[in-house]
Amino acid sequence: MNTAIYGLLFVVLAPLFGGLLAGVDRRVSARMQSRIGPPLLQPFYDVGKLLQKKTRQVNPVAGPLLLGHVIFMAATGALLLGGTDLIFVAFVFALAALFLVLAAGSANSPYSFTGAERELIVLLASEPFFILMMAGVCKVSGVSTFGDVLAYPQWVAPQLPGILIAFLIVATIKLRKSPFDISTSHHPHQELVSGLTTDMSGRLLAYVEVAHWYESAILCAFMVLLFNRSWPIGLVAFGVAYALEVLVDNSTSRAKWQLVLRSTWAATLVLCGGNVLALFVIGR
Amino acid sequence: MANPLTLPMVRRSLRNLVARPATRKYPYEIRPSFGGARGKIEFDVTTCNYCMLCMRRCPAEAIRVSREDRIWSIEHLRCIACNVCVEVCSKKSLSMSNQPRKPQTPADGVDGQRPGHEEWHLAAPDTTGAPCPDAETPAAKA
Amino acid sequence: MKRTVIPFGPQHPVLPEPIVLDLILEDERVVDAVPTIGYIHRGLEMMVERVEYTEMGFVVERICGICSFMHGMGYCLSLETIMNVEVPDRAKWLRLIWAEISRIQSHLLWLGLGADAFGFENLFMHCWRMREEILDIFEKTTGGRVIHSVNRIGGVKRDVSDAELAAILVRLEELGKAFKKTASVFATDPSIAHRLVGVGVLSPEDALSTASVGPMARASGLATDTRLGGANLYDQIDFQPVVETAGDCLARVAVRLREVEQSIGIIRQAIDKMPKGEGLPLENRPRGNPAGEAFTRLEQPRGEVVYYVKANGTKYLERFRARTPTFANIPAMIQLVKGCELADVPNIILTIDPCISCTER
Amino acid sequence: MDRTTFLARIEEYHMGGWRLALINATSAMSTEEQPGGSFDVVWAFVKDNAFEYLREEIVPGDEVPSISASFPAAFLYENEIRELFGINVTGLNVDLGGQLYKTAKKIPFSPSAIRARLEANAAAGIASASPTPPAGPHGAAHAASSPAPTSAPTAGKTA
Repeated sequence: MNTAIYGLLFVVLAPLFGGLLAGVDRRVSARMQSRIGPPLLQPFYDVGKLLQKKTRQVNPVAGPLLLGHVIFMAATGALLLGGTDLIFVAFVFALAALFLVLAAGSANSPYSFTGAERELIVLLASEPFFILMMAGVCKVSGVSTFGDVLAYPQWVAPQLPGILIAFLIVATIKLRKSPFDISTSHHPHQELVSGLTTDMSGRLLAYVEVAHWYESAILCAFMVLLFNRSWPIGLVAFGVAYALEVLVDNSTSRAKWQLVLRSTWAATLVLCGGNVLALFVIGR
Repeated sequence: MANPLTLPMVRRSLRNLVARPATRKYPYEIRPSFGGARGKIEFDVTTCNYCMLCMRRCPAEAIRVSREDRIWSIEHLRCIACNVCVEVCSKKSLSMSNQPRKPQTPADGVDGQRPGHEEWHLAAPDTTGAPCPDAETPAAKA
Repeated sequence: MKRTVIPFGPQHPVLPEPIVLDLILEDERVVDAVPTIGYIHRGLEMMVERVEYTEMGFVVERICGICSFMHGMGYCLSLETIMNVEVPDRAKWLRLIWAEISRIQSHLLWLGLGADAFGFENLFMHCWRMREEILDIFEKTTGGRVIHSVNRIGGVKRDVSDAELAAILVRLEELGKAFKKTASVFATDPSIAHRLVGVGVLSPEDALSTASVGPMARASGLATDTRLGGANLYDQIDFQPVVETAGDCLARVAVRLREVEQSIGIIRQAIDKMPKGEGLPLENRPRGNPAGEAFTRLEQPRGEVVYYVKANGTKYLERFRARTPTFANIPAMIQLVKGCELADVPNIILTIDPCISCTER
Repeated sequence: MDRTTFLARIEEYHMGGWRLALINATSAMSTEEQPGGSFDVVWAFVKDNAFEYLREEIVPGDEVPSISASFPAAFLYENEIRELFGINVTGLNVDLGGQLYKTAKKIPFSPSAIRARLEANAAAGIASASPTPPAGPHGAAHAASSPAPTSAPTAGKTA
C-alpha cells in the first residue's frame, strides 16, 4: 500500500527531477565551454514548445511506440519504487528502451534506421550490466525489492566496488554522453544527423525528451539502491557521478561503435562479472 | 603519442568552470562597433545632384536613381557595404556609418515598403529635399 | 549482404553546404560514393558579362566567405598583371599580412569544424572563440569581418598604422600561446587519436594523381606550396612548407595546426620588413581598360587557387575563371571515402576542408 | 586538333610528374572563319613552382579526347567543360552525365548562349558587355594567337 504511493510519486516527480537535471547539465556544460548557457528551466521550455508544434509522423506506428516508450520508462521507475522484484525491473527497463529502437526503425530513413541499429548495439552493451547489478544487490542483501534493500541494515555498496565503477561507464551510454553517444547526439553535428531521433518531431520528440528525464531519474534511483542506508548519500553519489559524466562529455570526442561495445562488455564482464563471482566465492 | 589515460581537455574544462565566460549577453549587451567598420550606407538627399554614378558603379545593383522622378533608393538587403558608392560620390552625399542596420522582420516594413528598402524623393524642384513622408527613412524610423 | 544507401547531403549538419554523396553501405562500411555537386552553382563567372572589371573584384570576393580576402587579392593581381600596374610596396606588404591573417582565421574555423565532426563540442568552442579575435582584427583594419573589400586593382584601400600593426602582432602572439595549448589537445588526446589516426590515408602517389593541393597534399608528404614560388613578396620571407608524411586525418590536422604558428611567424617578419611611416602610397590606379590574359596562382588556406582572366579591351572581361582548392581536392575526397566506415565519413570529408561555395562559383 | 600529338604531350607531362592544375575553356564569339564561335581550351600543369599549359582551339562539335587516362582527376574539369560549354569530351573515366552542375540553363557558356544573353541585355537597356567585342590583338581573334598543339607548350608562368 505504502509502496504504491512511492511508485505514483515517482511518475509525477521524476520528470521534474530529470528536467531540472538536464537544465543544470546544460548550464554546467556551457560553463565548461566558457559559454553562459541557457536558463535553468530551458529543457521545460523546449518540451513545451515541442508540444505546441505540429507533429509530422513518417510512420503512424511511431506515435504509439514512443508513447509506449514514455509509459514503460515511467513504469520502470514506478515498479522499482512500488516494490517489484529488481530483476523484473531491469527487464522492463530494457523493454522501455526497445520501444524507442522500434519507433526509430519504423521511420523509413537511413539516418534513423542506422541510429536504431546503433541504439540496439548500445542496448546490448548496457543491458547485461543492469541484470548483473540487480543480481549483485540481491546477493549482498538477500532481498529482492527496492524497499527491502533500503531497509537492509548494512551498506550494499562496499561489497560491489566493481559494479560501482561499471555503473559510471554504462551511465555514459544511458545518459547519452560523449564518448558513448553514438545513437543520438545532444550535439547536432555528427555523422547520423540526430541518429534515431532524426525523424521525430513535435509531440514525438517531446515524448523522447520526457522519457529521457525518467531515465535519468531511474539511474538516480539505482544509485540510491546501491547506497541503500541513506538516500541523501545516494543522491550525492549520483550527483558526483553525473558531474563526472558531464566532465568527460566535454573532454572527449565521440567513439566508434566497436569501441563502445568492446569497452562496455569488457567492463561488464571483468568488473561486474568478477564482482558477482567474488561474492559467491567469498560469500559462503 | 596519445596516452589513453590522459585527457588533456579535462583540466581546461575545469578551469573554464571557474573562469569568466567568453560570451556576451546579446542583445542586452552590445559591443560597440570599431571605428572603421563598414555598417550601413547613409544618404544625404540635400546635396545629391542625381548624377547616377553610384548606381552605375554599384556591383550589387542595390542603388536605383531616377533623374526624371527625382528618386534615390537603396535596397539594404542587396547592399554589400563595399564602399564604392561612397568613394565615387563627387558631392559627398553618401557616407558609410559604422553602425550596422538593425535586424528587421517583414512586419517592420512601413506603408507597404519592403524592409530594408529606403527611398528619398525630391517632391518639387524648389524644395530643398525633405525626405518623402511616405517613405521609410531613417528620420521616420526614429 | 544488405546494402543501405545513405544520402550524405545536400543538407547535412557536418557540412552546412550542399553537396551530395550517395554513400552505399554494407553495414557500416562504405563501398561506394557517388558525388553530385551543383546545388548552388551561382554562375559568378557569368557576371563578368554585366559587372565592369573595376567592380568584379567585389563579386569575386564573395566566392567564399573564408578565403574572401585571397579571392579579392587574386583577382586584383590578375588585373594588375594584365594592365602592368606596379603595386606600391606598402600595399603589397599589407596584402601579405592580411592574407596570412586569413590563413589563421580559416584554419581556426576549420579546426573547430573538425572537432565538431568527431563530436568534441568543447574543442570546437575553443577554436571558434579564438577565431573571433581574428575577425575583430579584420573588422578594425579592413572594416569588414568576413568580406573585407580592401583590395582594389593597383593596391589596397586602407592603411593600417604602424602602431596598430604592432598591437596586432602582440595580440597574435598572445593568441599563439593560447593556441599552443589547444593544439596540444589535438595532438595528445587519445579519443581524438581513436577517430583520426590511420583514417583516410592518402599516399603521396595518390595525392599527385588526384591532383590534391594545399594541406591535403602536404599531409601526404608532398611539399607543394605556391608561396614557395616567391611571388607577392614571399621571396623576402623565411619559411619552410609544413609537411607531414602520415597522410591520414590526423596528419591533415597537424599540418593546419603548424601552419597557424607558421603564419604568425610570417606576419612577424612582414611587419619587421615592411616600409614604415604615415601616408605612404597605397594605390596605383590603372587607366583605361585591360586587354590580355593572365593566370594567377595563390596559396589559399585550403590550397592552391588558380585564376584565369581574359580581357578584350572593353570595360567587361571576356572570361574569369577561379579554380578553387576544394574543386581540386574533390577527386581525393571521393577516393578516400570509398572503403571507410560511416563514422569516418565526416572526418574524411572535413579534413579536405571542403568549401562547396568555392567549388560552385 | 591533332589527337595523337596532343595525347602524347599530355603523357609527357604525366611521366614528368606534373600535377594537373586546371582545364579551362573560354568561348569566343563568332568570326568570319568560325561562324559558330569557337572555344579556347587550356590544359595547365604545375610542377614545383613551374606552371605550363597546352592550348587548343576547339570548334563546336570537335571531339576532344579525355586526359583522364594520364590524369584521373581530370574528370571534374572535363565534365565541367562539357556541361557549361558543350565541348564534346570523349572517353572520361567518370562520366557524371550532366549531373555535375545543376544549372537552370543547359550549356550556359556556349558562344550562342553568351551572344543571346548579351543581346537580350542590350535590348533591355542593361549595361553589359557588347555582343561584338572590338577585334584587336586580344579581341575575338585569339584563334591566330594560340600556339599550335605541336609547338612547345607556352612558356611557364609563376604567379
